[in-house]
Amino acid sequence: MAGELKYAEAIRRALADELASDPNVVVMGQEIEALGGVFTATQGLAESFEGRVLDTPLAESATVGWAIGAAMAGLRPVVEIMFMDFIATAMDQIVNGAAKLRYMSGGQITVPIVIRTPSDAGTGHGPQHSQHLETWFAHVPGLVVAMPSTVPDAYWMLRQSIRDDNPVVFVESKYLYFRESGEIGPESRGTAHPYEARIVRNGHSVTVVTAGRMVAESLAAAESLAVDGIECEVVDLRFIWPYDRETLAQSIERTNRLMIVHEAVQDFGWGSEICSWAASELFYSLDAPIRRLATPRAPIPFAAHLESALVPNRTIIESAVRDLAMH
Amino acid sequence: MAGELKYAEAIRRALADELASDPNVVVMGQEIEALGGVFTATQGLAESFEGRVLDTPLAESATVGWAIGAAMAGLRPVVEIMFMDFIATAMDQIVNGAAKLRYMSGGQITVPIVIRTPSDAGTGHGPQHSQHLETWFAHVPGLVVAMPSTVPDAYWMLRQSIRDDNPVVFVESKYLYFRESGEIGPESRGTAHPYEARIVRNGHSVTVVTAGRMVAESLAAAESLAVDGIECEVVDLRFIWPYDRETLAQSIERTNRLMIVHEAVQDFGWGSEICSWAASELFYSLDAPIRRLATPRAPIPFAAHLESALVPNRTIIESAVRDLAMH
Amino acid sequence: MTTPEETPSSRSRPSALDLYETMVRIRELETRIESLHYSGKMHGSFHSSMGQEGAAAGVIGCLRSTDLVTSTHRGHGHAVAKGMSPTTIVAELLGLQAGSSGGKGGSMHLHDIGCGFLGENAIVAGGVPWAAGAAWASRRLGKDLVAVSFVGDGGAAQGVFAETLRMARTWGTPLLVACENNHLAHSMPVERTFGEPGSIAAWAAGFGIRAEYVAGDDVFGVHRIAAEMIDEVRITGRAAFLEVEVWRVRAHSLNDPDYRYLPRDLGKSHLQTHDPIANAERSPELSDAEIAAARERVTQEIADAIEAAFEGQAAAESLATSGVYTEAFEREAQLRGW
Amino acid sequence: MTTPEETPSSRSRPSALDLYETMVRIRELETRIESLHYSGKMHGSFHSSMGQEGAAAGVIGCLRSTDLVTSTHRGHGHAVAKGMSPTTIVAELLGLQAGSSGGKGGSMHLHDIGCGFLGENAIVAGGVPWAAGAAWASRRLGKDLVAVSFVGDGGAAQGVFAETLRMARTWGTPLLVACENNHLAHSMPVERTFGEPGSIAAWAAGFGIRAEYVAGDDVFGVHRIAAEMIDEVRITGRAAFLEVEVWRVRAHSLNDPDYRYLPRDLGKSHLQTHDPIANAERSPELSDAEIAAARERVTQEIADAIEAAFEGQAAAESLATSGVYTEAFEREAQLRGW
Ligand SMILES: Cc1ncc(C[n+]2csc(CCOP(=O)(O)OP(=O)(O)O)c2C)c(N)n1
Ligand SMILES: Cc1ncc(C[n+]2csc(CCOP(=O)(O)OP(=O)(O)O)c2C)c(N)n1
Ligand SMILES: [Mg+2]
Ligand SMILES: [Mg+2]
Repeated sequence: MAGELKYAEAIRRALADELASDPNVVVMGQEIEALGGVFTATQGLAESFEGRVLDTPLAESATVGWAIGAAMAGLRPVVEIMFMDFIATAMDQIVNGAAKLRYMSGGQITVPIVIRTPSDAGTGHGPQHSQHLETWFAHVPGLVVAMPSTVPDAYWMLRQSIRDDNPVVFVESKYLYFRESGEIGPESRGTAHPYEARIVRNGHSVTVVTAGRMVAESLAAAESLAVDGIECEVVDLRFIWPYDRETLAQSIERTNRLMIVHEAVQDFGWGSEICSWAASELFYSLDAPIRRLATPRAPIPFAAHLESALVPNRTIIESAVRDLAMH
Repeated sequence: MAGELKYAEAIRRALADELASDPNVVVMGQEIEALGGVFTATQGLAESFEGRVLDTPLAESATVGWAIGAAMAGLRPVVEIMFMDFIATAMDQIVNGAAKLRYMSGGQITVPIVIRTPSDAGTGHGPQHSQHLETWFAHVPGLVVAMPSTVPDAYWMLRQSIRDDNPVVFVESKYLYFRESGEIGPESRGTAHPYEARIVRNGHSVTVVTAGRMVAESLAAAESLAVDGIECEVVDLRFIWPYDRETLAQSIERTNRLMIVHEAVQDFGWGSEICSWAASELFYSLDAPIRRLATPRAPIPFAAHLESALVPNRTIIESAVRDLAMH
Repeated sequence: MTTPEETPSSRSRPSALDLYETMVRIRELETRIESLHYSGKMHGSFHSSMGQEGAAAGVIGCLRSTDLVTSTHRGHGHAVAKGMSPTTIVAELLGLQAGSSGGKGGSMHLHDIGCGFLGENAIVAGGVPWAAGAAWASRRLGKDLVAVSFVGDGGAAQGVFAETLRMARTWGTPLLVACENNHLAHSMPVERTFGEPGSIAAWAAGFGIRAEYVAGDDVFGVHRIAAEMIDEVRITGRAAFLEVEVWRVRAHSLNDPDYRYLPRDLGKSHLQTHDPIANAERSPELSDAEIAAARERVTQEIADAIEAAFEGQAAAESLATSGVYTEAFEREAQLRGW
Repeated sequence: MTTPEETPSSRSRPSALDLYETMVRIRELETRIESLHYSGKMHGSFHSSMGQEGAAAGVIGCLRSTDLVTSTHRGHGHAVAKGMSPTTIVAELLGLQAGSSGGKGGSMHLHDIGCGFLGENAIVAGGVPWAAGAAWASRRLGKDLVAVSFVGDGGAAQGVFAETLRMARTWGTPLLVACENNHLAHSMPVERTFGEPGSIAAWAAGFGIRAEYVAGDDVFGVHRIAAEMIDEVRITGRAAFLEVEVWRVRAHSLNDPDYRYLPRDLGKSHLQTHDPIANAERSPELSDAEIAAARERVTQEIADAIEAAFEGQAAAESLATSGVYTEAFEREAQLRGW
């Protein structure tokens, strides 16, 4: 599988390869069949896999419910929710249906569905097209929450999620779709278990835990800091839940300093779970207060300069890490 | 305002008094008019306030949207969502509508609505009738999240919420509706600001931060612990957001130990926000790791004994606080 | 159905007695469950379908055992008609390990995949897209089956319900929606939301699917039209809608003070005029001897079932946190402290 | 409308020229906005209503200034027709402080409470219950107003849309739903979801409200039926539904590669056959002189508006986090570090 792909192409390749290898995989969503996806993630797939990549009406709630039923009957549906913000219209089916059916049925039912949905600010679509809502789902028993940051992860994590018998909310980065590229490479899946975090940069000064497109921002910040001798260890969480405590603990025990960076709103965001876990489990390993860096308590505005003022970026991360390292 | 009321009666009284004092208040929801509310919270109100306490069809999403429109036009609608679990069907209107309209319109629109909804396990209704989902809303910019634990708070906080020009998600305790009673008393509203937390028991050993029906459980645990000389300071948060950092900080600086107790699922629950805030802001005041005690990562089962095995109670709190105090 | 007679290309053909017996089985079971509640032996919510048995027996009576059903919060009758064991149901309502969900689901969460009962749902109308999707998927997987989704008149107001019919029109799916119009969504009269009986079907027809109305106090009538429609759904693979008018005898649930919004004796009077069981007994289709024998059989069967259920053990408390994810996942989670 | 003529008990009565001028104003503004995008002077999403101006002008043309309107993601035309200033709109699209939302909303979030434009909504169909609730509340507050909610054919599939019509039937509200059926929900042909033009209205009639169809390439025809229906809505306080068939000329949005699902020249050919502006110009209602004068007036007006907009300042970055809650609340929040 040679050659560079964009992040969006990696998603498409993963869908294609799962469609090819498992006849029970179907893909459902708006504008995915005739158009090929507003972010091209399904382009060409409807032609290659006839009748298995299907446009739905504007009905997110019924679409997810339909996928749940299809999963009960033996398919492995992948649903695309066009922008993560719209997932609010399907919350009931995801949370009261998909997430709970196994438990409510005493194990009789499994719901192997994947809900793919792009998040991120950065496209000038305004407050209802830019939210990071993964924390909601991480809070819900029964769901797995994936958030890939690279081309190989977009590909391999999506394949893994489609093969997962648990319902997975798969949060893609629309910021990275056409910016991030790379080779898929061989499956670099965790040596220990499928939900491993990955240390993407080694360092001894501060552990920076992040995911999605904030990984690249954090890495860029780390490079600048290295000039001044501050060496960040950057951990790409990959899965918001389950999150890989072993990898985190090992890193934090080495650096004794923890910074969490995400694009979701900081208040009650997933960083607070990581922070709380570390604060109670690694209390004696910490030399400084844990810091969170995330989007402040506001919707994402339309104007580009206002948006940039809210969402974390390499410069802000750099200065926050510098403060923490000096602490 | 003499005489003891039940918690459910306090809610009803607050609605009645707001309906009486402000002709723009209307109450909308299922089974609230002809039946008077499945938990009696609106009993008799339709008769006393003709045409202002209104049954809706089974359409939570349109109901909330309708209330938003009514608020834009000058009313102060109070919506009842019968069980908090059902709020999942109205997430879009709450999150993409009510919460964002002020921001999206550049301040032209305010949405003074209250969404009242009962939470808690304990009634044997099973996994889709028992969830605590307040953390979702605390994560959303634009919303206020209230969660009263006593009769006076049920009354005064609801009145305050109806007068609040921000949209408020008002989480009631169905466990307490007919168990908790007390006098409404005079408005004991915060001396500093309307969203104050309240220290409901003084102590020097451990600060226990909690809300809703877990306040009573925590107080009961505190009484047992006092026998052994462990004195808990119990803080009733009252508002999940905004949460009162001053009161919390003062308490934690006195006790140097923090335990957070809630019924919502622990993972990514609101306790993690409180914990994170304290871990970073009060790092040097803490003598022991912060502990969270909450419901483990599972839906609420139907069977009473299974349910009791999941949801925190006085016994479990007691032993967890004991551990922490000894730490 | 006791032993549905099936041929590959046709529906099962229950006898009049089969239909009758199913109704009696539902009535007997729910009546006994009610008593268990009153005597304090059961807890939690309970929504009786008394008076509505004609819909469950009539519609499900024309299904094959491989066909699928989704249900509502008021679904014991649907479960029983689809072949779910009363013992398993009662055990579930008692919160026992032998219950269909090991006590985790309770009255509004009966599921029995083995007999094609995909389950109840305590979210009104939430199960409708499940049935649509399951039927659609099964068709793709080469199975000749249909699904029936029950929903109430109240549920027909829910957004997901309209969305599902829209999607069914767009995609096609061998689904029959059986809408039990019992005149009330809890306390909301259907006249306020839809209008006279039949108006739900009239509205559903606007989705471009076949939609019919039938009176549910005549199980044979229900069965006739349902059988015809299900045959058509099976052959065409297209969705259809059947409004079954039924009469709610009990309060909405055991907790419901229905005297606040209904005349006190309305339920009783419904039993006088619209009881599908009494009506069947008055019909020429059944002899007195058959009726008596069936009643005796069923009474004994349910008594035995309840006795058997009471012999079960409570689920271990440790199970409360398990069964949320797949087993392999939970082993890993335990190991790694997730 | 330039200066709507109003009497307390009747609707405004725009002249044919008024209606025409509104359409031209919309066309001119959107065409200029498009160019600003192409020349890199604007960013973000943009959904042109080119070809659909007959619906906006015809329907909103019969409203009073105090009447209310909610709109969709494709709402510039509705905003302009309701009287929103093009300068404010362009400033908003440029992300400037003088924009209607100070740059926080952008193209899919135009609001102008002052002229009764409650706003667009980027959640398809999400604004329909707002209009219903606002109209209902206003009626209770003694105001004689009506609300119009625009929605697309795609939006009519959304659950909240059906829920709102159900609730409108149950509660009553002086609402006209104006459904712009432009044959497509992005790439999904309306034939797959509803059927032939008129079928959305047929379905809506099933809610027990008056529902009509009209061709939207004739602004005078739209205006005639809309005026009649809005009068009726105002008098009865009951909801109604108007399906306006229109023809989408541009791609769904500026980002949309519509050649993947449509013939390349379809948009252009729609302009040939179904352009409401060209049709109005061909009608006997307008003289060539009137047309020329109006075109000149509007071209200048929009040019001036855009120039004025470009003079504005960017909103201060510090404003990004403010305006989420009320001012008093935010002062407290700042003080207390919430
Ligand atoms: C989404 C949702 N909203 C509200 C409820 C509460 N509720 C349960 S049953 C019911 C009435 C349902 O009426 P209908 O669909 O006619 O069924 P019936 O009870 O008459 O059988 C209501 C409001 C719920 N379970 N789910
Ligand atoms: C709830 C929701 N789902 C999906 C979208 C993405 N989306 C925006 S416009 C559109 C098509 C809408 O079609 P229609 O209602 O006919 O309006 P039109 O674009 O044709 O004017 C879609 C799918 C959205 N904005 N909101
Ligand atoms: Mg009913
Ligand atoms: Mg359209």
